[in-house]
Amino acid sequence: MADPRPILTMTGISKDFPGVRALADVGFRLFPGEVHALMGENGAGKSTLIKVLTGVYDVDQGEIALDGEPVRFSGPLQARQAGVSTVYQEVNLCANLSVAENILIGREPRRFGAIRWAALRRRAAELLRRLQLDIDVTAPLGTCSIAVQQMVAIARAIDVSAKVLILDEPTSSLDAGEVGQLFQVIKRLKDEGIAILFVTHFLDQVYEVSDRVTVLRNGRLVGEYLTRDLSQIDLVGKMIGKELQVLEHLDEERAPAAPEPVVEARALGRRGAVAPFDLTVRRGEVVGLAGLLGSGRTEVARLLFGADRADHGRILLDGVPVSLRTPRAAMGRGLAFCSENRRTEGLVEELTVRENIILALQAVRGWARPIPRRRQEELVGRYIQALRITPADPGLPVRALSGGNQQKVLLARWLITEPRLLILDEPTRGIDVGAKAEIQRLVVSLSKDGMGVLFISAELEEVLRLSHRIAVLRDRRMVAQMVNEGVDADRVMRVIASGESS
Amino acid sequence: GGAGGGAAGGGGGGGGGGDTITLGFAQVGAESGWRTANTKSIQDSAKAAGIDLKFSDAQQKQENQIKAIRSYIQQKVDAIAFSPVVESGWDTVLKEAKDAKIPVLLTDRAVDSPDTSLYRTFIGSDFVVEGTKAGEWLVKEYEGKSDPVNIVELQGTTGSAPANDRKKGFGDVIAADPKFKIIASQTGDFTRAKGKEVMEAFLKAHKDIDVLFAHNDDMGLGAIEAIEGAGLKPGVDIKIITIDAVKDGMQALADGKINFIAECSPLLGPQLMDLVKKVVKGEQVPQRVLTEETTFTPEQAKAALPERKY
Amino acid sequence: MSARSSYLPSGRYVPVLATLALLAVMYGAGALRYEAFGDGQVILNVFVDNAFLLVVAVGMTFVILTGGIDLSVGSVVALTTMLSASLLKDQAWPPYAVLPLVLLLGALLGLGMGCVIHYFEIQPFIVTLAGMFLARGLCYTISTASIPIDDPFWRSMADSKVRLAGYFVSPSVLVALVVVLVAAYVLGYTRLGRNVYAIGGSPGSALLMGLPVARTRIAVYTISGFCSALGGVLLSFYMLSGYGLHAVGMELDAIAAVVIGGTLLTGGSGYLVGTVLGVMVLGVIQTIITFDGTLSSWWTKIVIGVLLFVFIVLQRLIAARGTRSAPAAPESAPLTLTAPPAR
Amino acid sequence: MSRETDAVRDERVVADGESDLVAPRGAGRMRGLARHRLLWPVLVLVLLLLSNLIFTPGFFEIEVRQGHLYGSVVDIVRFGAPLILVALGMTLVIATGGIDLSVGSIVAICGAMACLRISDLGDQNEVTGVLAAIGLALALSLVLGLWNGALIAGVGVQPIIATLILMVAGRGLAQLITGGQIITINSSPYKLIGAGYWLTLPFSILVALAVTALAVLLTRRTALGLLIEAVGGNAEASRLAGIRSRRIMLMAYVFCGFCAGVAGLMISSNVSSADGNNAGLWIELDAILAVVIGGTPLAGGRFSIGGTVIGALIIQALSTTIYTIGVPPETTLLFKAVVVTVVCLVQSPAFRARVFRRRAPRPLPVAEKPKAEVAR
Ligand SMILES: Nc1ncnc2c1ncn2[C@@H]1O[C@H](COP(=O)(O)OP(=O)(O)OP(=O)(O)O)[C@@H](O)[C@H]1O
Ligand SMILES: Nc1ncnc2c1ncn2[C@@H]1O[C@H](COP(=O)(O)OP(=O)(O)OP(=O)(O)O)[C@@H](O)[C@H]1O
Ligand SMILES: [Mg+2]
Ligand SMILES: [Mg+2]
Repeated sequence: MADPRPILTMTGISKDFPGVRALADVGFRLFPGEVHALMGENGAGKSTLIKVLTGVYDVDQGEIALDGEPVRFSGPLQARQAGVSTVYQEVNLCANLSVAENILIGREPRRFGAIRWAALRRRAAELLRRLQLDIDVTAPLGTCSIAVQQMVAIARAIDVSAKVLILDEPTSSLDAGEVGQLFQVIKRLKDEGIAILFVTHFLDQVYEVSDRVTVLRNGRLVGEYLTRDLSQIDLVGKMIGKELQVLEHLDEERAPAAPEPVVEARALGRRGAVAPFDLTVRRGEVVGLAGLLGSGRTEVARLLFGADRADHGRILLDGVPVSLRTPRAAMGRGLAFCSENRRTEGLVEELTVRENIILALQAVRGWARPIPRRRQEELVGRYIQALRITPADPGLPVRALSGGNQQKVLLARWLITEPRLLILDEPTRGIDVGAKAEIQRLVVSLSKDGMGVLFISAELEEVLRLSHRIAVLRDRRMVAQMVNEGVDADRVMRVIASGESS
Repeated sequence: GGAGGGAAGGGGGGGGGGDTITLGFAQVGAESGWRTANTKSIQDSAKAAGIDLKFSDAQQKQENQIKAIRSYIQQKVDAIAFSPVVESGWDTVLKEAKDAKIPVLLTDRAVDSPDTSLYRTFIGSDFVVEGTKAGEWLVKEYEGKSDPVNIVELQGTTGSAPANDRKKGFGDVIAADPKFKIIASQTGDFTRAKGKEVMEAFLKAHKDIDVLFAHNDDMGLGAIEAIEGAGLKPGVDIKIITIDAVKDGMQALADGKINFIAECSPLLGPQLMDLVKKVVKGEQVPQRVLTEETTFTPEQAKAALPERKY
Repeated sequence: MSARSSYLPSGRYVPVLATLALLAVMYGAGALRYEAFGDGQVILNVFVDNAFLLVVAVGMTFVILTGGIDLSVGSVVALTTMLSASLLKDQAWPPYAVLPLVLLLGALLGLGMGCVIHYFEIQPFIVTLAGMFLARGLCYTISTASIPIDDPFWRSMADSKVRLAGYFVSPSVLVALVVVLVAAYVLGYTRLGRNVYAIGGSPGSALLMGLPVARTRIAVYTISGFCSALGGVLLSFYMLSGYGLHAVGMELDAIAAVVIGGTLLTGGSGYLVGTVLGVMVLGVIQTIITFDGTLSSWWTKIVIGVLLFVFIVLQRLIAARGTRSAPAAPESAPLTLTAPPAR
Repeated sequence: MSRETDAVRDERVVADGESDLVAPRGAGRMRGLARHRLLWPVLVLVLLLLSNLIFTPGFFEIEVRQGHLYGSVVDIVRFGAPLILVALGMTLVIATGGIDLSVGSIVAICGAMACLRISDLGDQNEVTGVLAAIGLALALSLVLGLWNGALIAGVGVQPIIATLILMVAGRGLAQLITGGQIITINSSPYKLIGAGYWLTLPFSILVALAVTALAVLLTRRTALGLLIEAVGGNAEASRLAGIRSRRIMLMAYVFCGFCAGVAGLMISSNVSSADGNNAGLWIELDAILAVVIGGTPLAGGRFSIGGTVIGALIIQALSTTIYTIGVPPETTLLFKAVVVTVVCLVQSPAFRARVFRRRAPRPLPVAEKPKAEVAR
């Protein structure tokens, strides 16, 4: 189906970072009119390969050829001009600019050099509509949820008339709906003969869109395969280098929750964020939040944690009303909130892995009582182990970690605080299959030990697998809560769509 | 036209005509004790002379001084006096004053405008002369001796008029005799701290300093501490000449730590007020009025010290 | 980001509006206190006396919007006055030769600093500080004394007045206004302008978004250099002299003006209007000081500080209220103040 | 012990550059040098000192005069002490992502206040009275720091503006205290602070050492350093991690005020007089410069106290050099410009990468249209 001549070839690519060899003699081909999935565990080198290709990093060794011409891009600008359009991992947009500008900046419609704002807004709205996203394009990007930001980034990339489209984990926090939209667009572009490089950790997505798969493992090329000749199990095997133990029997493991509630929200709400809602999380219970993009899941979480001030309702802890007006107050009472947006609301990028992990715990203890060095090492070591954070060097700046590993660091930060209620907003964003299983197992065992968990994930299956109960949000109000007994995805989707609990 | 242009509504805060004279005075700033004494003298003598004084501090900024003068013109004061931050660049605003028929008096520093009709008179000391006096004393002091005299100089703020002129005045005099050598010359920004710091460095770098010439007392006083710190006797091992004659300086002179001070008096308030009265009455005044200034040796200092106020 | 706590980006223009309102109030108060103050000419004089500062502040706005800072402006202003003066007087060059030369020189200085900052990844603060030393140093190498300018063209610029309805302004004010308008246009309606905001928002993202970061960064410092030079020319019109000690500390005034105008020092948010207002605030404060003839040197400073304090705090409180942010934690303050110029 | 390795790491981390980019190019090669991040500043300092030898052979000799250490190098540290102090405080403030322009004024105010009180004493050499005066002055400095902190952390004013207010008004206050005159005092106990000696060592150096030690203890032995760096690195994330950023910032500004206060005492005592007009003028610039030369990014986050101290010494050594080798005042600034430029060029990894190593230079203006080879 794809014509034999690759539009892009990378051969013998190597790239070193302080301490790590991110890429070692990696080869890669990209054919026009084809979707090529780049797979690998966290830290395998996917993003680095992409950044090397587009000139963000310069290559230590190796050749890159576009259309047969050897190229060495000086940076994204030049790459774009050469017809390589990229969505990098993490949202790389300007929070201070409007959604519309973020989509079109650099390509604004102009008359005599003057930007035509009306036209720009129209065009932007159009592009978003292609993705079935209908939001106010004049809103500052910063006010949008991470998912929306991801959609915006995609909209920006697919607009250009490119030869090569690169998408590095564009779907990490999108729900099924948005993913569907995206895939339609991808298929159309593919038919237009554009070569598409697609990175994801969702296997089913790979099998849905991709024609070809290239697998990396710790910076080395494992191989290139036609998707249809490669079974899921094999693919995973090649990624992690050993057989993956299946996690179907997780469900049996789910132990019944204790009756006594940890946190009760009574008519809690905030204007413009979420309508007042009631929600109870019991000891040892995992409560999942389901809903579409922008349905207000994150808002619910932030209200419970006091990240935003609730202007309505109250919160009871063990039955006694408390005021959680700041995150600090919430943490003092044993709450923890792992934000969905690790970049802006999570990590301090120039601090080391160790420092990032102990940050929350240290904050609760106050500055005067530093955590003893030994304790730090011990704690950090344990979680680097448990979550398989690579490279396993607590002294590295978090900046130097791969996206998925950064996510693990953030997760570790909250786990070591050993909270009574753990709020996880998209905790498995950009985390690879193996680690995801680990984390899910961890959540289950934590709940077994009596921790209450509020679990938000764009991946409905995950929510279903883990939670005892599921609360459904829609248009920023909680429309239903259902006990997770024989509930399946379709049922939830129906509720999400209709808004009635059946 | 003049900035008076649209300025209706008479002088702010009861200026304008009337029997009491309103004087607008635009001071440079308050960068030194000398300047403050100057300000104080003007304020006091204005009160004494029953002149209504409008005072403004330009904080070393010519712009501000010009603004101040403009606003005086707008407030229609009877006379304007100011001590220019710098000689150049006053013509425009002075013209405006002239157009508004407000007489202008300069204090303690001249302006270099070719058109002398822009101001009535200039009262103040001549920095060059001060430098010259210092130089002359030095020449006299070393009369007859032939061996070379190594001089270090502590200059005022680089670029400031007193620094430039005093350096010039002093330099011209001693240039006559080859035995005088200025072996080091640095700016001490007219401050004690800097004076001390720089002198310390001089003492390390040059083992054989005979004379120190400081552009003002404060730097000299700082230097004295440095010299004492080095285990030398100021005034004896190293002769010290300064300018200004502020109280602390005179004290040091009386104690023999300084050998000679050329006065630069800030107390030109009384003289200024007389001139203002005359000018406003329309009487003739000389284009240039020199403030009475002397020089001090230790003996004279002892005598003068008691009635030294600033 | 905490801005998410205010979904209606209503607060976008609040800082600027607050500044404007407060300015009006301040002027009103002055007018009540001093008769002559109410006169419209006073306002115009604020411009007459600050035309050069305005121009310099405009350049500074560009730099600060990218999250940078330019400490060299004051010295470049001084250098420009000095150079023009010596060329006109000592070298007897014609004005039409001097003007372009000094402007070019300013731009070049900026360009140089911009390149060092961008390509060698050195913090703007040090680079421009070095530039500051350099420019002043060059002044003294020309001369330590001040040089008067008696070139007819300069004189005409200094003396001529543009009259309108009994009021007047100096030609410099018109120049300044033109600069402001052009700059506002560039910031609002050209790619360069938008890139400036983008870089201020996040240099990393801007680069990954494929924006010409290098070009923009360097351009910004070049613009600042040019504006400083132009400001210097206006200053030399105003003072008819060149002097190495002119415009000492003007960089602070410029920065203050920009920031008072609601622009964030961290970059990415702010309007040029704000800068104009900022300059006016400083100007009006200074005017109040000069009108009140009773202040001693130190009280002058203290009162300036107090006025500034009252102004800033009110502005901050109004803005915080306007952007409906929960009593903003300081860290989130910039964010809640953020005024993304989305249209 | 682990402390060591940790230090090494921290150094390295800072060296990875403060740019938003994921990592500076060629980081791999930089690692070795980056390990000793202070290497370059130290190198510069040493070079600066050595350059003096050429002009003044006896530059390094230190003798004991009247039971004091005496020599140029001693002077550098002695006169550098106030700058070191101010820069220390500035470091923490900058690390929180702020800046403090008011230090100069605080210096002036505290010096003035102390001298005023002492000059009122019946016997200026009476220790208790002097101590009281010093205590008062330092208390005042804390209050002023608190004022800044409250404006910034409490009201949420941008640091540069908030401190500009005190910078202007504070200068006025200082002059108000001294009445615009120079208050001269004659108090041997007070003189000790800035000009005195203790066991042949200049007392000011000891004070500077003490405060530096205090700063190090405060930031590295408690968790304060970490929390400060977190707040400066990502304020919102810190908030969500439960850090009381307001409190942290407040502390930073109070400490900065305190440091400035001590420096103020030192400067005034050094010349036994308080000069409200000029004491500490422009010291904020030098302090910030010292911090930045020391390798702490103005954007906040990682900070290095060691670097700051070196930075301050570099600046003082520079001015001493200027005096000793006799650079004429007119060209002093040019000289400074050159040195500062060289210092930061040498320190810039990007520069070394470009110049010292044969590496493909980073593309010049990326803006140009695609190079030939890229064209389709
Ligand atoms: N700027 C950097 N400095 C140092 N090391 C880096 C840097 N960027 C990436 N690395 C290292 O390179 C390796 C590959 O990182 P990369 O981001 O390519 O992984 P990835 O395949 O994208 O993982 P993920 O699926 O989590 O995004 C990782 O070990 C990471 O630690
Ligand atoms: N479809 C949408 N229309 C309008 N605004 C949206 C939409 N999606 C997200 N947003 C923005 O995102 C926020 C709500 O998303 P939020 O993250 O709270 O809900 P969510 O269910 O967690 O969505 P996500 O799954 O993206 O996190 C709001 O601030 C809103 O501005
Ligand atoms: Mg990646
Ligand atoms: Mg969410």
